[in-house]
Amino acid sequence: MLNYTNVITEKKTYSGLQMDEIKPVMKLIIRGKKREFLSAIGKSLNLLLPTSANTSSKSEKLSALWLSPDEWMIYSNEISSPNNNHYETENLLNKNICKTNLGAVTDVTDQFVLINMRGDKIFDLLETGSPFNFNNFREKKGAVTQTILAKIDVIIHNQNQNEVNLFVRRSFSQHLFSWMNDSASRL
Amino acid sequence: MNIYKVIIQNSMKKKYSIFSLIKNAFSYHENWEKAWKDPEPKKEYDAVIVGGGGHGLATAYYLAKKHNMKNIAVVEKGWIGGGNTGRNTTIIRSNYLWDASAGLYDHALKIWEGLSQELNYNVMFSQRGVMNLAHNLQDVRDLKRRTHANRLNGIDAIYLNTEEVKKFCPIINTSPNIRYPVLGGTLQKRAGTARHDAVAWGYARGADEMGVDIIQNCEVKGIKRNGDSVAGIETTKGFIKTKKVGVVAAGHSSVIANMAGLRLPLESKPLQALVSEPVKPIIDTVVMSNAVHAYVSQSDKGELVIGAGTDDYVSYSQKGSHDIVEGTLNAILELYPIFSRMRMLRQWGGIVDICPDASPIISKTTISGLYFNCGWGTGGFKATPGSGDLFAHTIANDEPHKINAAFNLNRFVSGELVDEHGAAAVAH
Amino acid sequence: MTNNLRVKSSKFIDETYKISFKFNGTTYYGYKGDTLASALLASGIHLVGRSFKYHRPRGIMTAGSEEPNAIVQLHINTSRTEPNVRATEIEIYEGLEASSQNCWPSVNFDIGGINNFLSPILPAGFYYKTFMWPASFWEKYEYFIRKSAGLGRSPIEPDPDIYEHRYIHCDVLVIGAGISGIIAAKTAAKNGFKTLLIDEKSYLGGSTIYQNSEHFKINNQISSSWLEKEINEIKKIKNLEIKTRTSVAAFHGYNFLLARENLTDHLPLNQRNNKIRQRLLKIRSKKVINATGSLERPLIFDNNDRPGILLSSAIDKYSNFYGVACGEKNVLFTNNDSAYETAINLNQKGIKVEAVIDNREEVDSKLIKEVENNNIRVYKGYTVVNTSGYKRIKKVSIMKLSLDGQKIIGSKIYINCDCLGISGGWTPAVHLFTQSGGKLKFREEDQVFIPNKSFSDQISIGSCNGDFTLDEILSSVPKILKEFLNIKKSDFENLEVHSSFNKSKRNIWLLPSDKVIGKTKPFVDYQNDATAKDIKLALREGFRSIEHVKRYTTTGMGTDQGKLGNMHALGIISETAGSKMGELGTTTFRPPYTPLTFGTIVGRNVGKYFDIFRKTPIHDWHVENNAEFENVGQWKRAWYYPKNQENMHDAVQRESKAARDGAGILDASTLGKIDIQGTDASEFLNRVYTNAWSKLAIGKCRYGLMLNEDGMVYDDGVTTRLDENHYIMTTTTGGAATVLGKLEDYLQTEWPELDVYLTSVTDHYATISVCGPDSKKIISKVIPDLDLSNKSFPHMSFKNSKIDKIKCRVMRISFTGEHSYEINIQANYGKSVWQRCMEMGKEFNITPYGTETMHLLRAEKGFIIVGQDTDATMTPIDLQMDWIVSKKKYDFIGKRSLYRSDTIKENRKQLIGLLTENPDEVLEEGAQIVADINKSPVEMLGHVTSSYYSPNLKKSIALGVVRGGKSMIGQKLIIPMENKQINVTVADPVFLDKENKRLNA
Amino acid sequence: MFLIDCPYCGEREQSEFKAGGEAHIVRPKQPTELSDDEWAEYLFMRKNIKGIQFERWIHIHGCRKWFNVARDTSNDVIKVVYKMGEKPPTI
Repeated sequence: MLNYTNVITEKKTYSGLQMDEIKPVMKLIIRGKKREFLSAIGKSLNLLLPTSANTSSKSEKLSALWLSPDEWMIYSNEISSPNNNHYETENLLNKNICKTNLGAVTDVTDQFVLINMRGDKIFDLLETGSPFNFNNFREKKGAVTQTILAKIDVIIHNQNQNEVNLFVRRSFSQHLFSWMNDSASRL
Repeated sequence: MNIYKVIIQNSMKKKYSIFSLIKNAFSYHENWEKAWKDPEPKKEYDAVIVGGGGHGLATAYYLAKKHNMKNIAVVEKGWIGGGNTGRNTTIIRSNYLWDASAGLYDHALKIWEGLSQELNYNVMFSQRGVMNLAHNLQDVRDLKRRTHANRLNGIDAIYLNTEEVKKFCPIINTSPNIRYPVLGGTLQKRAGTARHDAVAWGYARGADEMGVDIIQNCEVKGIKRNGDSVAGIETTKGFIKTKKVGVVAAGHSSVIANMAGLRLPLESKPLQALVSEPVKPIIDTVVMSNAVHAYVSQSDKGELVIGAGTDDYVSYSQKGSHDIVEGTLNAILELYPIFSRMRMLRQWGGIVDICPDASPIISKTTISGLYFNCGWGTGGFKATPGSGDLFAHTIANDEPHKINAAFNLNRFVSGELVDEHGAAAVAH
Repeated sequence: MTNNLRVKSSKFIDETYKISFKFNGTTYYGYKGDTLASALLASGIHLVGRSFKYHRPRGIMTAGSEEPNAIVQLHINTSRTEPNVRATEIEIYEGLEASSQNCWPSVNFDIGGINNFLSPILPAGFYYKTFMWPASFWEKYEYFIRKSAGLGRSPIEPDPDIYEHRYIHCDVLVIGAGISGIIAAKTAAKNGFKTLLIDEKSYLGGSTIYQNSEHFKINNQISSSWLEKEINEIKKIKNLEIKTRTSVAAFHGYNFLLARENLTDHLPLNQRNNKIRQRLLKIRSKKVINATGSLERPLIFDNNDRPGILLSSAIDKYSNFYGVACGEKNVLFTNNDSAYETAINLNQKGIKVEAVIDNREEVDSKLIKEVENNNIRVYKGYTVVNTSGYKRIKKVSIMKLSLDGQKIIGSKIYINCDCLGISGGWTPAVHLFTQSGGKLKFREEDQVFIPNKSFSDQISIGSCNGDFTLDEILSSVPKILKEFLNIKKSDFENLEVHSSFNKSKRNIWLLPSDKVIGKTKPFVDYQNDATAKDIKLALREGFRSIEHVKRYTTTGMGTDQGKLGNMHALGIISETAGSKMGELGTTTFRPPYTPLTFGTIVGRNVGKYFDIFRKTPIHDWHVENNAEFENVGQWKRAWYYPKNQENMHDAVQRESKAARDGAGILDASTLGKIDIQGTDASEFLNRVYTNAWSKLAIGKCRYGLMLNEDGMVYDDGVTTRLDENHYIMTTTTGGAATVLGKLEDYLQTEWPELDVYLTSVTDHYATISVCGPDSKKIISKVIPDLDLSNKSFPHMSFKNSKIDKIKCRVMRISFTGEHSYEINIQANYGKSVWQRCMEMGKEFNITPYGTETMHLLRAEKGFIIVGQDTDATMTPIDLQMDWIVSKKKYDFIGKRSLYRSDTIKENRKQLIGLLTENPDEVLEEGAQIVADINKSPVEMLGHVTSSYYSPNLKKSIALGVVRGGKSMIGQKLIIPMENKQINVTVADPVFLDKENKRLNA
Repeated sequence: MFLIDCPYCGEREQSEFKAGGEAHIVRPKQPTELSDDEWAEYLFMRKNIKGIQFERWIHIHGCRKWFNVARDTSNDVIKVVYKMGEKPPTI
């Protein structure tokens, strides 16, 4: 089998903060404008796409993040096997969305690295490099934002009190993770 | 006839020198005369220059001096030299890529070399050299290309390898292990800096001496046309009749053009600069890096003078965004880690009018008698004497000098741009 | 000198915690809580530095960030050295070493002091008038000018300290924790606003906190006791964050502020390692409350700059807060009641006050009475006309003022003293307010500028708003806050306030002297040695605007930015020019308020965090195999892989040969990849590329060229049709982000009707290119199931495939002219696939090659690199790529520009090949090309864009652009170098395999 | 630093955006029919207004949508934001 080589190999622990990569996790970007697109997604996945800005929705298996009025990221709540990169959800959506010309579905599983952050110092860290106002965000479970952290584009999904998932493009992830650790070491 | 001579002599300014300083010390400097008068506008002039910055004052100076036009005025909405002339980082160089640009900027550089003596005003032109750094392989190609072109155009540019860069400016971090190592650079030794305020004041004094009216706090409100010709300008000090109007209004060029019903290929954007607190001499040249975007020199007062970049939006507020300043200092510390504990003393912004090809316009327009000198973007100061000289020529003869012929407005129609912007890693 | 200048223990100073420090090499002691200034004063030291121009001895003048004189160098000759530090701001710590600046050999005996005697010929602007002869000598003069200018010394080692940033978003920011700021912070926070309170000092409470006079009471408590209770209360409020040692540097539009939080500068050196030294706070506040207080004005008279002359309020603070007497024989000179507060305090502590000189004639107040009752002589209607004492004031001479205040009358009285306190009244600290764009108005009665109109949601309260006295503050502040915060009631209404302060003031900008002004030195800007006579000279010479005067005289251009003297400069201009203060305007207060360390501004973005470092999925393999790297945008790309100490040339020659003789492998993962979907995808490509796309069959690839709207080549790459409505586009490495941005721009703004979606997948894929005659054999081993026959899988086509169970795409495209395959696989499998290719290719001598070899190989084929062979002035026609420009398509981006009068010219610069006469001579990239070297001026026809020694052709080859080059094939041209001329022949840019036989070999 | 109210994501810091120049310059539908002068007008000539300018911004580090802004270029105060395709407001 091909070896699976992800970027972030270590779990980092600081007082009030833990960070590690969760992988492999299927991620899709889905695009569409039409009403039928939304309903086709809903039917296919049994998941209503969030239509309010900066929010998300969740089913047992999937999370859907609002990214723009015609763009969402869907990611799996579970990890998959590194020995296979065929995703049922992708196939289903290809059939129900792409083939029917309702919109677009793109596999971005390795485009983004998912960094899971836990602890009460998450936002102290984020404040050292992101201009985003987290005052309300941190109180809102399921809140989503796309912003910059250390000059790098990130998507942040608020999971729970003191837990967020942060998505960053793979080629930036090592640099960002190193930067985050440098920041965390002095919080 | 003798009386006439006496009057002429009286109107001549007393020469500045160490002797005049000593002489005046005995009278406690009570007897210095005005560097320039502050007249009210006359009803009519043979030509009016709009904009009392370095370029405008130089234009008036050369109109009077070389083209014998004495009945002219410079109108300035604020105080002379208060715009980009007094806000730039004073870098002077002529190592441009294209023949047209090299010709233009070297024309200016040659005038700089004798300007203090010509104006009898010390503009402190200091030929401490300007170095441009290369940080990636394409930079190296671009800088070599430019150096070869400069050499063939008779401009004193040489290419330096990393060791030579370090030797010429030892405080640069030339370690190969930094994020964007210095791979080489170019050096123009005749290039350098000058004292910006002195340029405006020196030209003002010189123009005033030849009878030019320098009218401050006089804002142009409208341009009166007689068909396709200029008839005069409306100002906050009343209407001034004239058949020739030369506009040298930098960031405000489009505003004036608008009054005449013209549109220009310009966008006015914020450009910022900053100085550190003064320290004893630490850097004895000008170093520019386009790839990491930092340029720095040290003023005679001891301040590090640091130029930042432009923001990407139009603004007339003379303010730019903090991100630009931060990015610039970021680059400064990459190249000069020793400056980390230095402190920013002042920062400020100017409004620069930028052409799509990053080259200026010194041109006639579709309106007879209306001339524009604009689009200098971030690099106009270095051209001040040349720009004034060539613009004066263009206004006096109603046709461009061959050095500024390429810098016409029609190039945006024909496509014959002087693209310093896309052509090379040149910071302006 | 008696050393008992500690007059009274102060609760702000910890006398049980003794700290030793060095000043100019001598060891002194102070206590925790002292600043360097207070500790020096306690040791009887006033002389701290020398002035900028005349090198006059200067002492401590203030007790705060407005200090112009007492600036020192810390830790000279170490990595932590810092120039121009204000002794009044730095808190002492164990190990502190400070030294005087701008003096040689020492502050006590400074050779530069000669300038003071030359000062008659060094008036403002003297350098504009001289050093012009002989012409070539300016730089020689300048050398000495530069040497004597400057203040401290720049560090010469990298900074060992760490800096950090923090973004803060709050509802209310209160700047300044004096009595007004404390009231504001408490009011805001108690009403539910997320509030941030900032003060530059190490303590809260401003000047009220050390106010111990019965003359100032709130609810019948001494004002400091009252305030102390309030401070203790606000420390408990949850939604109020308090930051001390934090100075707001800049107030930008939209309530964006920058502040510097000082974290370690007060700690002993050995406690600083690995700690953040300073933090830049980037604050965005919905509302801002300026409670920045006010600065005491000096008075302008002859020789008003001697060591021992301090602001009256500073003397007050040194005695009340630090428990230090600034002198043993004090004289105070004032135009208002403030100095009487100082006199009373000093007197209470047993510090001798010789006299108070008050320029007011008819004044009376409780404070004055108390002073007089203590047998301190008050000279009413007098002014100081001169002082004496070179390194420390010894004596003042005073004379009676005329009624109009313009002249002096009577005879001189001399008063001996060792300290003179001056008070010219108060100036609101409106710097931050004006930085934010706020407009000021002039208040005639006490000659101050106060805030008027602002563009953002902010308010000024307390003395920065012109309310100077305790009763004014407590009556106005609660009212202003109620309105500003839109709240109903305030805890601070109806306080009972008692204040003895009489507001009268006699403002004279330049006090008259018994000498002609030319013989005096009344300093306006202490640090830059600008005097009132310099200002008058500037006006005489026609410099009328405040900005002109400022620049001509350098008034206000020092490191204190003229906090003390700017008002006087304005006043003197207004009086001399006969204009009104209000109409004159003010000088612009440019940020920062106090100088801001570069390191703080940059934060952690230094060293390895200077810029982002992008890595491909195969990066680690390249590192393990000794690759040298090239920076391409933010990417690190493998440049070449030296083996056994090879140099670059040898490595590249080996790699290039191997790729054509056997097989080469390249990591192409950095190329931009854009997933394009939608029913209008083909139409979209038609519009953005110069060639036609509708007829491209599914499964096929095509090369495309993208132009800017000005017709110049912008980017290129291969795009593959994956399905009817699905393409994947590749872009150049550097162009990836801008191409996507440009395409989105057209889609969203020009062609919103098109059903097209773009998604970047650059990072999703690892891209591995295997080329060379043996590539087919290798790929057949890596992907055994794939049919690689030319018929099933021809050049410029793609197949979906799998390696093990992992799906991937394989393209047959070539940038080298060799038979090639490009595998695109999910990034996390990239390294493994690469390793497998290496393993399977071993028998064919598969050779990894980097970007340099890639450039060489493509140059042999005459393929362009956008950005190297083009420079934003090249059209596709210029590149001899007419074949790719569709004549049939009605429109595409940039098409119209190709038909402008200049772009259709025949003799534009065109891409050609160049062969050197000597086949071993490799041209320099960037070298210029000419036809006739003897022509003057030399006409440059173009330049060399790419140049290599080709191991496959065994000769030097180059690409270049030459004016009219298309029609010059075979013609001889010259490359003029510094030391030689190289003869070249213009050739076809395709040097190798013009028939493309190798593609299917 | 401006605070820009993205019509899709809400108020965000300027660092998340990029300016795109004068708005409402529509790309000619039939460029080939234009004279060089007319084409130059589209390509290069700008109003460059001092005062209320209608301009384009993209929330490049957020939703990546272009939108329009009416901003007073003399003091940088943003008056209105509105979506692409909408008519400029009267101010």
